[in-house]
Amino acid sequence: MPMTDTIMTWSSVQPAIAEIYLVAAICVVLLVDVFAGEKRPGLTSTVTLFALAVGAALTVAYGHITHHAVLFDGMYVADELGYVLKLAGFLVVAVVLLYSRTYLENRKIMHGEYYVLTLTALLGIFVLVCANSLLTVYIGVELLALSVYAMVAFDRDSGIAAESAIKYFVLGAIASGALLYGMSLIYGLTGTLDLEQIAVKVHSPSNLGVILGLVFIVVAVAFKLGAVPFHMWLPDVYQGSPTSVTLFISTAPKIAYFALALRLLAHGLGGASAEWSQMLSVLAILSLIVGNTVALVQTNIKRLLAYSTISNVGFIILGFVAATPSGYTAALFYTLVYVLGVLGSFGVILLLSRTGYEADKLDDFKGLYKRDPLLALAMMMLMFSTAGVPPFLGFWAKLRIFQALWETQHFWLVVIAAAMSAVGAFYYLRVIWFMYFDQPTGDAPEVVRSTGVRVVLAVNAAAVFILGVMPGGLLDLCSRLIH
Amino acid sequence: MHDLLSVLIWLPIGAGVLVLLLGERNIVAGRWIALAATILTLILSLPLIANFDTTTANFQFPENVAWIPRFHANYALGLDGISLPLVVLTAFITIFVVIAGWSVIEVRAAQYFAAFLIMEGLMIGVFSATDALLFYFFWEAMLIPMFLIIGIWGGPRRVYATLKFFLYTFLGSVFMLAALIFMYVKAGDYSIASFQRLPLTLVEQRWIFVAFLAAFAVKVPMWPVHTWLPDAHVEAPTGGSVILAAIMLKMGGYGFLRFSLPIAPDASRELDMLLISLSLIAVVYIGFVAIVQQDMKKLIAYSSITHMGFVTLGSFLVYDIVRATGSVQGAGMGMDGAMVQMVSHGLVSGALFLCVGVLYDRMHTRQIADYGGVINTMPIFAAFMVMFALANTGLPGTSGFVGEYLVIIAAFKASFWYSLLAATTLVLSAVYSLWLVKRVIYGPVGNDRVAALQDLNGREFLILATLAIAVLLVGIWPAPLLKIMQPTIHHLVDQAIATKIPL
Amino acid sequence: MLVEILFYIFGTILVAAALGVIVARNPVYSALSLVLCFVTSAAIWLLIEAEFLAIVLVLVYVGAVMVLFLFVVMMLDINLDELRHGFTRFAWLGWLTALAVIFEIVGVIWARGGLGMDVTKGPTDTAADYSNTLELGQILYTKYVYPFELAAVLLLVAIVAAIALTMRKRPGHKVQDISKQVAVRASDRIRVVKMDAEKRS
Amino acid sequence: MITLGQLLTLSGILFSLSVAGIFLNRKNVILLLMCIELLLLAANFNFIAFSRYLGDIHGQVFVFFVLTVAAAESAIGLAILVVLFRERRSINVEDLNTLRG
Amino acid sequence: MNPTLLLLIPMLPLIAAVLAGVFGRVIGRVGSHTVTIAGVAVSCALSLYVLKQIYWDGVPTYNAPVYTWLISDGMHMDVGFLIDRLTALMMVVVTFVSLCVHIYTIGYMADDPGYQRFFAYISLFTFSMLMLVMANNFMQLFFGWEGVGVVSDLLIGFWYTRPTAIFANLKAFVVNRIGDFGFVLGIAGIAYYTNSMSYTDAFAAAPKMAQAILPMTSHSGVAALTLICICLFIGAMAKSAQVPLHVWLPDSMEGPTPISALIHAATMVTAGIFMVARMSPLFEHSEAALSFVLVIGATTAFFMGLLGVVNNDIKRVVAYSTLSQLGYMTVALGVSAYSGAIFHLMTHAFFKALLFLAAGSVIIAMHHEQDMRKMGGLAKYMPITAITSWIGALALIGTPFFAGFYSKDAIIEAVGESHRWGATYAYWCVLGGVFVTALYTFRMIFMTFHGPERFRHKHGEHADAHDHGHGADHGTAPAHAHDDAHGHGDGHDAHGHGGDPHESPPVVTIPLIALAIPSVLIGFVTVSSVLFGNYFGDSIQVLEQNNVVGEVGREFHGPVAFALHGFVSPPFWLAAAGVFFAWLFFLKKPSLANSTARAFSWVRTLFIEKYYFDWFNQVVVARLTRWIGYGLWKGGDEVLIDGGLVNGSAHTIRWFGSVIRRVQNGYLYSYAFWMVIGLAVLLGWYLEHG
Repeated sequence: MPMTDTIMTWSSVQPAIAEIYLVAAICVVLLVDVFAGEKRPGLTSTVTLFALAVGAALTVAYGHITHHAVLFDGMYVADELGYVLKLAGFLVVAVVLLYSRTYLENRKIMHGEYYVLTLTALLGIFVLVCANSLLTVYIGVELLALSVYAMVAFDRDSGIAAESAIKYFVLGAIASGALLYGMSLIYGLTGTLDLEQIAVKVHSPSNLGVILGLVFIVVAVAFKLGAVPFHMWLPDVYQGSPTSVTLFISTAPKIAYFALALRLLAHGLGGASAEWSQMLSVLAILSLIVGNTVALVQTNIKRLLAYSTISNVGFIILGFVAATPSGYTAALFYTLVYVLGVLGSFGVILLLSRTGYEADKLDDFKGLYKRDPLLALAMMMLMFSTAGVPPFLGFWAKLRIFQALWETQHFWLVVIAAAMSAVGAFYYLRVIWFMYFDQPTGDAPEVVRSTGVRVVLAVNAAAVFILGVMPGGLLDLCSRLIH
Repeated sequence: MHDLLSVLIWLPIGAGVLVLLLGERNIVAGRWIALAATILTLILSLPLIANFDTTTANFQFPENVAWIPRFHANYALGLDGISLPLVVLTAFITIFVVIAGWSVIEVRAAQYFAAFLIMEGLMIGVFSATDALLFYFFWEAMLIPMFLIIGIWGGPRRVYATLKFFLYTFLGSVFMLAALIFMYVKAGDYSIASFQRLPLTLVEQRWIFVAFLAAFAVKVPMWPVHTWLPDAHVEAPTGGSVILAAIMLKMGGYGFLRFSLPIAPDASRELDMLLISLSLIAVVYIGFVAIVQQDMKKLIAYSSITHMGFVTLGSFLVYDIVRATGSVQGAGMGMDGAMVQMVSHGLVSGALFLCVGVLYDRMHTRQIADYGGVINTMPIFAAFMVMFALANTGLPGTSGFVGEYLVIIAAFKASFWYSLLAATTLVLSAVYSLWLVKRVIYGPVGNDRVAALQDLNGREFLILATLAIAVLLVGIWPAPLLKIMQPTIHHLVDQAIATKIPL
Repeated sequence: MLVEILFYIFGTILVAAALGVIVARNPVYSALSLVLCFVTSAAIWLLIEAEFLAIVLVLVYVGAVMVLFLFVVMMLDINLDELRHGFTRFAWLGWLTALAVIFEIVGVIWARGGLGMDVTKGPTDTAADYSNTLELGQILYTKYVYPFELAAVLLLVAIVAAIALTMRKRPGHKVQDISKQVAVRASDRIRVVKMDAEKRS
Repeated sequence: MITLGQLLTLSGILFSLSVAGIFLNRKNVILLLMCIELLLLAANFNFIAFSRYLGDIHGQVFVFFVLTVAAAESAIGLAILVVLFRERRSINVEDLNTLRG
Repeated sequence: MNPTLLLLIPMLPLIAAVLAGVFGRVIGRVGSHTVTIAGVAVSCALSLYVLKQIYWDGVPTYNAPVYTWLISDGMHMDVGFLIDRLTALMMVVVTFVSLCVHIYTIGYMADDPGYQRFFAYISLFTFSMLMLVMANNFMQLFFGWEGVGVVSDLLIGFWYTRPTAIFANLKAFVVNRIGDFGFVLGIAGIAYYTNSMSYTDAFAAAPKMAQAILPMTSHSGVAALTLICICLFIGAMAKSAQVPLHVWLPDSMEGPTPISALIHAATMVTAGIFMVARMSPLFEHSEAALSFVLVIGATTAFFMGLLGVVNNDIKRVVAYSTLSQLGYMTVALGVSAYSGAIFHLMTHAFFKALLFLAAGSVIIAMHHEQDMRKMGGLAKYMPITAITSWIGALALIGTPFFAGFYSKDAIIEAVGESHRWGATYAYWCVLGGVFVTALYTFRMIFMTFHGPERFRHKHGEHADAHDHGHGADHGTAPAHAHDDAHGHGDGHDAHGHGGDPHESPPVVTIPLIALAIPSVLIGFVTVSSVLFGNYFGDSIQVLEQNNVVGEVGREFHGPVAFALHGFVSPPFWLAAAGVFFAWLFFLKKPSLANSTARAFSWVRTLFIEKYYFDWFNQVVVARLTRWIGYGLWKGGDEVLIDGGLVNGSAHTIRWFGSVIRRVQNGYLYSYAFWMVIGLAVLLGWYLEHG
């Protein structure tokens, strides 16, 4: 039987500082909430934000790694990609919590558990980002998913939240079932759980068994990303769950699921890329078409953004369809850009909503420029960015995807993607039209000015613009991470 | 001097941001800043003409700074014979837009001026970019201010119009982007020059040509993708219409000359018939449509389409001329005509939209039926309007004549029938322009609102007079303009008739 | 041979029970048939000498999870008469799809070279003193320490989530206080009132 | 002797049945949770089968973790169910269609 | 020859025009007419000097550019002058007539508010006309060509509040544009073959072009030169009002009388004739084109003359006579008697200008009454006008010794000599034309100056008269237009309508006299040199076999003999007959005229409706155009492109979205079902093709 040397020195686990620290932080936050949460409601959130800041600092200090290292007997891979994505995770979650704070207060759901679950979800993200074994992948997925299920249902007084939670849960369970089944087949056929060894064993043309397992895994990944036809949960969950949760699940997990796809398909099953890239291309096209067309007929902005997510996921998947380092770079870049954009746009919705006023109808945006020029401006920039209009960041994401597809001669995919991005532009423009060209409706409440958050939002929007003018650095980073 | 172009681009943009920051409260200052910036831009653009070397087709006043090293995309600027006139035209026209909006725009005036200033910078950028990615960057970015201008300060159906405008253009441009990236993947960098050198198979060229066509035909606009233009014009505020007609449409023609012909010459040779027939359809079909318009702006918009039809016609005559005459000598005449037509149309249509604006500011209607006998109350205005209308019909001595004349002559070289159809514009334009004048300007005073009209104020007079002088100048002595363009167009002809298919 | 017979028996029961889970009208019945599923599959695992997991399955599932299920079923007093099975007229389509999936999977398994391995061979035989549990235990806390810790966090999440979602202190929530009941005195309950008798007239 | 093929077949049937159960069931959400347990069971079958037939213990370790996760999952699932029931006074699948379109 | 001097000739009127037009308010009425008249006078003097130099001093032909307009891909386009005898003659004619008109205008427009504007226009017109005749290349020719068109157009629309006036102005512009359409094609054709704009290159290439075949389709073509010449001539047809592009001319009478005189009689309409004569080296090489010219001209000459007989508007009668005279000139061109055409152009310029101005004088006396049935017996009130009119009339009908006789008779003779296809038809047309001319001319004379005085009774109920006058114009009532004319502060209203008409002021009568003299003498003096002497030299080119003028010239033994011979030639007797019938019908027995009219009522209506040309243009052409426009707009743009292509696709996508949306029906089981379907399909597909 294998008796591996398991004496752990600090140096051997140092790259995992983020995860280790985070587990500790979770316990701390939990205790703080148990003992002080009742009396001082704001405390937990403050502590959490502080913890995140410290975590980021520690990661930068000790977690930075430029080479490729394997920890915990091959359970865990440490590389710069993981490092950067973890930092991104810290940052995104911190911003998410900042945006959500007032919202949670107004909804009376600002309990410590919320923050604990957020942190566990973040832990799940980290695990996924650095997973190097089918087992860690599975655990990471579940850790993230379970935390999110709970967060979705967190507003116990909201019926639609519970409904969306149960839908998410059941469908998610099916997906993880499929993932497991696929993993079991891959395990059986390769005789190992270690992704690197799997990569050695799996090569094209693969036999039917591998393809069988592959299909199940692709289905699971597609579900997590929200690709058609495994997207059904996404609009309901986005709309049903509290906006703060929608904000969370539409940002940070996307990073994790990109990593999931990268580690599992690109690295582990890279040998079978011929097969899965073909499967993915079908899903991508469907996602582009369904996402964009259905978004046209939405009146609820959360739901609209959900469908826009689906279409953007289509683009991310297109990056994987290319199945080249360049393609993965494009997908990574697109993911980061998308997260940045959606962070801002949901942030605006959060800032607009008040108790008893969700601000999730398109009509709630009418004449926003009058009520709050800053938010309107930020939202406009973000919408143009997501639509892919220069000088905003979103343009480069699409450009990079097109480039990757051209490099692999996917002619029709380019054509469809191009046409669909034009179709998609319409509903982003519609938001701008409501904000800028229409008069405000009477019942809209005054926007409460909370300076700190507004500054963050301004920075967020500004980043979309500045990086849009000078995208070189980010592009370099992405391609360095993949190669 | 060496980074003059950058100044031309960023000065207006900077001024625009400044105006935006000053906000509505110090709008007075904002106005003056806007005016100063535009005038300064024009003044700074004059050295370009002075120092322009009319013996070479190379890009002049070049600038080249690495922008995105990973893509080998550079912030590269430069001017040649076909971009210089358009840059100067842009700088020239924008001044009038600012002056025209001076006191007319009450709501969110600062944003209005800022939008136009930023747009000026972007438009100059489009014309002076020698890097395809930079070009596209400006090309698309420009949609945003225009989208807002029509949407915010537009008429009742502004939302429909502006969405139509944006989506039409965006759809076309996306395909161009795809083509650019495709060529980047092959060429390894984004400089237009290397795209023009890049050998391409006929199939590739075809697709590239079609992609460019999608982008440029919409911008020009060519039949049948022209319908956004009348709507956009009708709804846009005066300044918007002026920029749209005077500059934006030119980008389509510029694109054909800068990209389609040199980059996909073989495909152009193969598909020139398509372009020519579409242009001729535009000339005749749209000419008829223009006759029956009841809205002044719509009428002028349609007449713009016919005039731009001459631009596209002239640009693509080169192959048939070479076929028919068997020599390169004189093949460039069509392009000469196209370029002059662009400049002239920029002046004339801009002036006409300003005229309509003058009337609209007084009567708040654009319906021809609401006018009649304006000359009785506004004789000076009437004089200008009649003059510009005649220029619109291509009267010799005005700028409108030069381009059409050259294109018709070039068309005869290609085929008698082309020139026959093209020449119909003499009649059709006479009908719609003068019928407009007859119904609006002449005749007894139409109604008491017309009777109450005040003639031009100093500001309006200044605008129209300057434009009138420009129109006459180009009409009476176009030689300098041609001289600037000549070497570039020769070079263009050589590129267009050479083949790029790798052996 | 015997093993094979047993496998077929248990396999049949397993599939039947699974069907029962799906088609049973009463959730209690389906819960019970799910229990049956677990027990039979535990038996099958024993047959292929995965003893530890077989036991764990019985303990964890039958012992804990299914009890939780039944508890919930009872707690949410669902009136059973409305819980008739509504297989709509598209049910056949559903069954068809299920069958299709079965055939696809089974087809691959038995296809020549489908899995690229011999599917007709039996389990690897083990030494007489082989302890499945020991082997598991040895690697679980060494090689798999990282996932093990994560699993712990996962359970923590489950706890936190369950509490956060279900526990609530309602005001005006009626509970009986026994000590109070015991400490009660008659004087608290009854009052003796005197009143003079009525006159006969 | 039980062959690998037989076990895989069995798990395949289980898998499909559980999935079918999920989308054939029109009434009761609890039933869905049960079907999910069945689904995981099917996967476990595969793991154990392969692990035993490859003579490689890691598959069984995986199953061990799966059991853990499944327990946690069902706990959360039931918790959500309770919340749902409190809100809707029903756990009818048919009633869960306020979010759509 | 001194270039600056040549440059001055067109520039002075231009400068004067700018001064009067832009600074009219500043320099005032007197100022503006002073500058313009000074300008035109000087350029007239200079023109005479040029003529002297060219003709008597024998200065060689001047042909040089002034400046380069543009160079496009090797083709030079200059602005330059070609001064030879033809040009010199035209310059004199143009400047002289326009000078007279300038002077005359002082009186005629005395009280018009648009006084300065008017002078600016006519000076501008002189400028454009000079640019036209002095051009040495086609570009400049086209420039002048359009220039005169536009200015005449502005002049027609001078009284811009008159609906009839602005209608006529639109009509004139459009019809001229139709001509330019052909003209520009012709120029393009020449550019195609010579790759140059200059006359010299074109003339040099004429024989080559005569051989060339212009490809029409891939395997057929037409003779290039014929096509080019016909295209050019189409331009001439519009400018010189040849059938069927003549329709604008009668309506252009809406302009103030001097304009009618200037435009029609003297200059603009003759531009076409001049152009063809100028292009003689080209036309000479194309028999077909010349025959085309011939037939068109002949038709115009005869049938347009007929219309003069039934018209009652004095100015329109003169206009129709102009049409038919232009027809004569065109016929002359058609038989390559270019010199004859130019000669007639010259003589006709004088006496027709005379008649127009006389008519104008009458109209002034009649308080802007133009209907001849409201006149009569004016001779004793305005003797000078009457006498000059008589002179003009006699000249017009070609009475021997008068100017008209020499030119017209020469043309008729020449046609007789010609053997070109269509010459016979032309011959009969021109002969008939003589009779008709005499008839309508003296009808006008008798109705105006002799017979009963019909102007005594009130204004009013004469709408029908104007209906005849305006033919089938668009609906606006001419009576109303007429009132507008009055509304235009017409000074003579000041002293009511009651008083007798009286002779016009000297500014009006002096030009009459000034023109009367050449109307009598010019022919007699110049015929031997201009027509039969080799005046034009090489500026007009005639191939030997076409030289009909030479043929006629052989019987020419001096003007007197020519005139005497005229008495025994058929034209004279036809003219006499015309005069007799005019006397009979319109002076002796008007009843007879009416009965004849009743007898041939359908002919009369045909004439009054002007052969239904206007009806055709307005009812068929214009309406058709508008129909096409609406069809393409509503049907093409709005329904097909916008409705189908644009909104259609948008709606399709939207519909598609709303359909897919229905799949998202909110039911857990259907979500799960779709997932499984996806799974199954992927499995199936890849297990098949994996």
